[in-house]
Amino acid sequence: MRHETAAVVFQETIAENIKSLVLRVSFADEIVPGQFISLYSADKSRLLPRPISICQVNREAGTIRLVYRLAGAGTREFALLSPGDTVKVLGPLGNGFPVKDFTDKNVLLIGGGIGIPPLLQTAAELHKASFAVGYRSETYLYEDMQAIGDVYVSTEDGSLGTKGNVLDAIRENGLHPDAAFACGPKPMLRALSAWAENENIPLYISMEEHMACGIGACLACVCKTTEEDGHSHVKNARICKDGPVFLSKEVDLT
Amino acid sequence: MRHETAAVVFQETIAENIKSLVLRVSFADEIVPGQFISLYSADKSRLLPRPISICQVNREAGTIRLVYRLAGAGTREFALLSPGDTVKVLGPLGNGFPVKDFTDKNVLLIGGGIGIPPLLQTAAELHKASFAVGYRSETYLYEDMQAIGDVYVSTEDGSLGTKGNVLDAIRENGLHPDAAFACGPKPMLRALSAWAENENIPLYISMEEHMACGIGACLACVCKTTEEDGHSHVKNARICKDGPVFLSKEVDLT
Amino acid sequence: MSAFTPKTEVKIAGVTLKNPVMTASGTFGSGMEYGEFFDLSKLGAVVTKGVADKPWPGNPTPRIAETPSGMLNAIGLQNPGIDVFISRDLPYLAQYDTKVIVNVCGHSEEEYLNVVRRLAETDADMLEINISCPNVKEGGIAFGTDPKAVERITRAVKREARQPVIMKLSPNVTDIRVMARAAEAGGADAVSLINTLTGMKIDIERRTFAIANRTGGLSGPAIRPVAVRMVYEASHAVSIPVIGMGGIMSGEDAVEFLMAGARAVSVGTAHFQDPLASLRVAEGIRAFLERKQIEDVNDIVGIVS
Amino acid sequence: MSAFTPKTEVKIAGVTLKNPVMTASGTFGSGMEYGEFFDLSKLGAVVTKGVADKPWPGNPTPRIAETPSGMLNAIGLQNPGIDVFISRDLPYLAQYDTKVIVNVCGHSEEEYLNVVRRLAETDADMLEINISCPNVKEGGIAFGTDPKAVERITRAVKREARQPVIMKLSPNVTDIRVMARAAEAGGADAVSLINTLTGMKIDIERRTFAIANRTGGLSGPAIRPVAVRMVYEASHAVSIPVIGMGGIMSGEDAVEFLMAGARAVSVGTAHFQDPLASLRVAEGIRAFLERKQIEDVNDIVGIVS
Ligand SMILES: Cc1cc2nc3c(=O)[nH]c(=O)nc-3n(C[C@H](O)[C@H](O)[C@H](O)COP(=O)(O)OP(=O)(O)OC[C@H]3O[C@@H](n4cnc5c(N)ncnc54)[C@H](O)[C@@H]3O)c2cc1C
Ligand SMILES: Cc1cc2nc3c(=O)[nH]c(=O)nc-3n(C[C@H](O)[C@H](O)[C@H](O)COP(=O)(O)OP(=O)(O)OC[C@H]3O[C@@H](n4cnc5c(N)ncnc54)[C@H](O)[C@@H]3O)c2cc1C
Ligand SMILES: Cc1cc2nc3c(=O)[nH]c(=O)nc-3n(C[C@H](O)[C@H](O)[C@H](O)COP(=O)(O)O)c2cc1C
Ligand SMILES: Cc1cc2nc3c(=O)[nH]c(=O)nc-3n(C[C@H](O)[C@H](O)[C@H](O)COP(=O)(O)O)c2cc1C
Ligand code: FES
Ligand code: FES
Repeated sequence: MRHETAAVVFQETIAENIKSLVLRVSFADEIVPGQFISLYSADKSRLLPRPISICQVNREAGTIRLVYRLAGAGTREFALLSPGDTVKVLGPLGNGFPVKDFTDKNVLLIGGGIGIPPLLQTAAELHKASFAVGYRSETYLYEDMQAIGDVYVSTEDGSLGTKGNVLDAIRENGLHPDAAFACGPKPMLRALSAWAENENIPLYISMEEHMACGIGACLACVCKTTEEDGHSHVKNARICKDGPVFLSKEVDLT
Repeated sequence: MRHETAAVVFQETIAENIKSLVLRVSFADEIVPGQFISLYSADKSRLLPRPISICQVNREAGTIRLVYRLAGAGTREFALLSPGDTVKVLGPLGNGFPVKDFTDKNVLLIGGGIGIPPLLQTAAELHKASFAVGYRSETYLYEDMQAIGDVYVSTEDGSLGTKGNVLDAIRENGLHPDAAFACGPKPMLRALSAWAENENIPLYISMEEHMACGIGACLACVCKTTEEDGHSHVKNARICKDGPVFLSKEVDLT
Repeated sequence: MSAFTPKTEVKIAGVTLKNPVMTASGTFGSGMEYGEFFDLSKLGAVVTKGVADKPWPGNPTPRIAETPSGMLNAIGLQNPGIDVFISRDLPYLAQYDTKVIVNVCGHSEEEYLNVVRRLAETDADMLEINISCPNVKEGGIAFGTDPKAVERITRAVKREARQPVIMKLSPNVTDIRVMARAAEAGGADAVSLINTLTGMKIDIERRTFAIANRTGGLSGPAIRPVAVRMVYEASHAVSIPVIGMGGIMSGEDAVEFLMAGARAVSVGTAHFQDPLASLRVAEGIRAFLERKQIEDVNDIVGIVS
Repeated sequence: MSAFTPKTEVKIAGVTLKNPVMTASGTFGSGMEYGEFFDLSKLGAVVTKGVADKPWPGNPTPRIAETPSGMLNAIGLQNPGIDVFISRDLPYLAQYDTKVIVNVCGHSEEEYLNVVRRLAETDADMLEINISCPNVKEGGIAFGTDPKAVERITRAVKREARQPVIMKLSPNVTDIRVMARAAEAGGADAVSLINTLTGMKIDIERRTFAIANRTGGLSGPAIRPVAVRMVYEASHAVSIPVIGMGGIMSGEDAVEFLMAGARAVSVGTAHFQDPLASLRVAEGIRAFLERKQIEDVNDIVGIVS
């Protein structure tokens, strides 16, 4: 875990309101896919860090790629960064996906909305990964995924792939993976959780919550767990430290 | 008076911790020397404007030059501005020096510390201006003044001109102008006020105070006056609106 | 674009404002300086700087200091007194098609009443009674922090006032609901809040207080969360209208107050960043209503509860 | 450079801290997470997250929201309870050459005393009693806003405590001096302030409260002017030491509190911007003393008055 000033290597717009940002960091070779970093605003009126998943890692170059959606003032500030600029970061944070345990398994990586970015590096560290991803309409990172494995797409408006959500795409394509890793909105995770239980496969989900410390100290970012958590023993695990990735059965998604 | 986004034309360091900044503004041709503008921070944690005197005006180019000292966080932010950047400004503000009434008179322009900048444009609009300026040690704007008129310098350490303050330089050089315009720290203005009374010449002084609105509405920036002020009738005039330039006799400098 | 035009009129104590945006007392003078920037008729109301029965010189300088996302002020209610105010400021404001709310201050009940009586002769639309100025005290404690004093002065003002009376509450209290109820019990037609939070800044280089008065009132976005909370609490405690303020910089900020229960809002410190701030807030509210296809601004008042 | 080395030790209730910088409860856990970033022995003291007699699950999420130069939190005092705390957290902190101050919370006097009694068996250096958590109430009002309750609980805690007792005061009161005096009257060895100001934020897009608990505690630089004012007032009202906090981000900010009358300071929200914040504040205080050639940090305590 390092708190440092990262240099901006490159930034581009890859879809409407979606930016891809490459940063030089000192900790590229320590990263586990599914981990995230905290980005800090230069504007002093914005104190809290913005957690952003690590989308890709280039260990030789010592760089990471982030892909993020313009959501509010903080991400709009980051969108102005260009080569030569710097940004304060803290990372790598969280546990990441258990890629080591599933290297040779058929793993389906499921992403909805802005949940797709962390799946790219994850896929790169698996041998048999395929993707099921849901978009509202416009796609992003599509070619990057195709370069790694099969991509099953769903769109809300039916403009590409299955009309509907990721589960519709999974069913339409008759996918029965050995395991699944997912990142996306809570309703999607809830539906997937039921699906995985039915399929009797392990499903790892990446959770989201507003964060302050990012390292497990402030207890801002908890999610309800089905068993006692290891830290406070109150069935409230810290997403930033104990997660963001949990086995779906461990999390109370109600 | 305009509240607008000004383009940065040029910025350079002209002495230790002193910057010269050229901005393109829409109101260059309305400026009276001795007026100032408010500069606004881009950082949202800093709400109040920074009042900075207009040092020079280029009416054809539609630009103004500001010369300012790095004092705190706001001026440090402005110091990073470079061509292509913009900054919010409000101006022109205040009354300015009564150059029209003294065009052909021998006017001594007296500046101490960071009080020198507004004297430059003022001198340019007078026919017989000379300068008496005090520095701690390093000089700035010295050549700019020499291009306009005689410059009598004092330095605290005696490294240039008279050792001591501006009054020492005035005395050493036996100066007896028809009128004087001054800008600088309060103790200097106080001493000059006594000197002018003694010399029986009109002295116009430019006052400083922390400001919020910059236009006369909030009553933050008052100075004590010897007679009832025209606005609140309580012997407290607004520096931003009724000033910053006052006849020294009108102001209670105690 | 749809031809959708939301209604923005709000009514406070029988007075109709064309939109819910007013200026916060003390940040807008009597409007003259801002009248050079925009047409004051575009505001729901202009609330004037506090006026007393006689001229007040105010506090020594420095009177203000910047703080993170806020500022401290201890102007000390410098004002020319009610005579100049009536002869100069009210006629100026009468030119505009906006409501005029006169903010009243005093050192004692009698001084307040002197002003209120004089204003009865004028066509000011409403009075806002500033009992919360942290820099003015009676018997050692600020008027505005004692519910009995709030009720008493409200009742006294109501007896003399020809116009509807807004009591402006101090946030420097343990329970704002108690103060709002006291104003209501005294007969107030509305309450406005929050005035500034008492604060202090020390200049560590000069080893002195950053403002000459030692303490000053904190305003600006820094205090907005406290203001929203108090507006929410007050609007649930009383049935008279609540006027909300504290750190409103944009239309969105104003909507936050409306949703918390404010019937109208005031824009203060924002004017020091942008002389057009109150106009922009009014436009921002309208834009929000249009975007959300909300027919009438009154439909969102207190909607989050 | 001169070989000038200022003294930075301060003494609170007989306990000597190597420098006046502590961590603000709830922002630093029990130090474990920050121990990965720097050597906790460099701090005057570590103040732990509030601990109760039993595990508390805390509030639903979202528990925090950003505000201008500040943040709201309603963590709701999630904690593993005193058993886990004593067996896991205290031994961890015992590794470091720093003082350990345990922040105590409870729903009732009895719950506080249960924790205080258990801590009597431990080598914790001091107790900080959080009677100001705006999210925990007894009989409808927060403990910390009633001087009688403050005095009573202070006295009860003092009776059971083996360690010196710091009472942590709520800023959501009309007069902080009354609260500080009540703590002193009850036998407190020191007071710390300020806890968070109660605030609210509304998400206007979702038409709901930004944090699930509706209200939360405002912290960060936004509240610093209020905190400095209250520290100044409290330190003039009592003769026990005052520990100051609220928006301290730098050594300069800490010096401001010291000059206002604080004997020591706590760094809280700043940790969320920079995990090394408390260390940097300690270094910044030292740098200030060196630059000003001040021999002993105690020489500036309360120097502006
Ligand atoms: C572990 C994790 C990984 C994430 N990875 C990505 C990613 O790869 N790409 C991406 O586009 N987004 C990601 N997000 C969401 C991203 O953090 C928010 O969109 C971002 O913080 C919004 O900041 P803002 O200033 O633009 O918005 P604002 O709404 O102005 O932010 C205000 C405050 O709310 C917080 N906030 C707002 N939305 C969220 C959110 N969804 N989650 C957590 N905090 C939030 C902000 O951090 C800030 O403190 C991730 C969130 C988490 C928790
Ligand atoms: C009419 C007028 C003309 C001025 N002209 C010049 C000029 O030409 N060149 C120059 O270098 N300086 C000038 N100053 C001073 C300049 O305004 C301050 O140095 C500047 O505001 C400091 O801002 P900061 O953020 O760097 O410092 P900080 O100390 O961080 O500022 C904090 C707050 O205090 C205010 N403040 C601090 N010092 C002063 C001051 N001396 N006067 C008024 N407000 C202050 C700031 O505006 C800000 O609101 C002028 C001041 C006035 C009133
Ligand atoms: C410079 C200044 C002067 C003020 N003067 C008055 C006043 O005369 N009467 C009054 O009731 N409130 C006064 N206030 C308080 C404001 O009207 C308002 O209640 C407060 O500033 C919060 O709103 P804001 O954050 O939008 O400024 C003043 C505030 C400022 C900043
Ligand atoms: C996330 C968070 C959790 C907190 N938890 C506690 C707590 O458990 N006990 C307590 O006494 N104060 C708690 N506080 C209050 C802080 O200790 C401190 O009094 C306050 O935040 C002001 O300081 P700051 O502005 O430096 O953060 C908490 C504050 C924050 C931001
Ligand atoms: S953000 Fe602090 S515990 Fe997760
Ligand atoms: S700054 Fe507002 S009156 Fe001068």
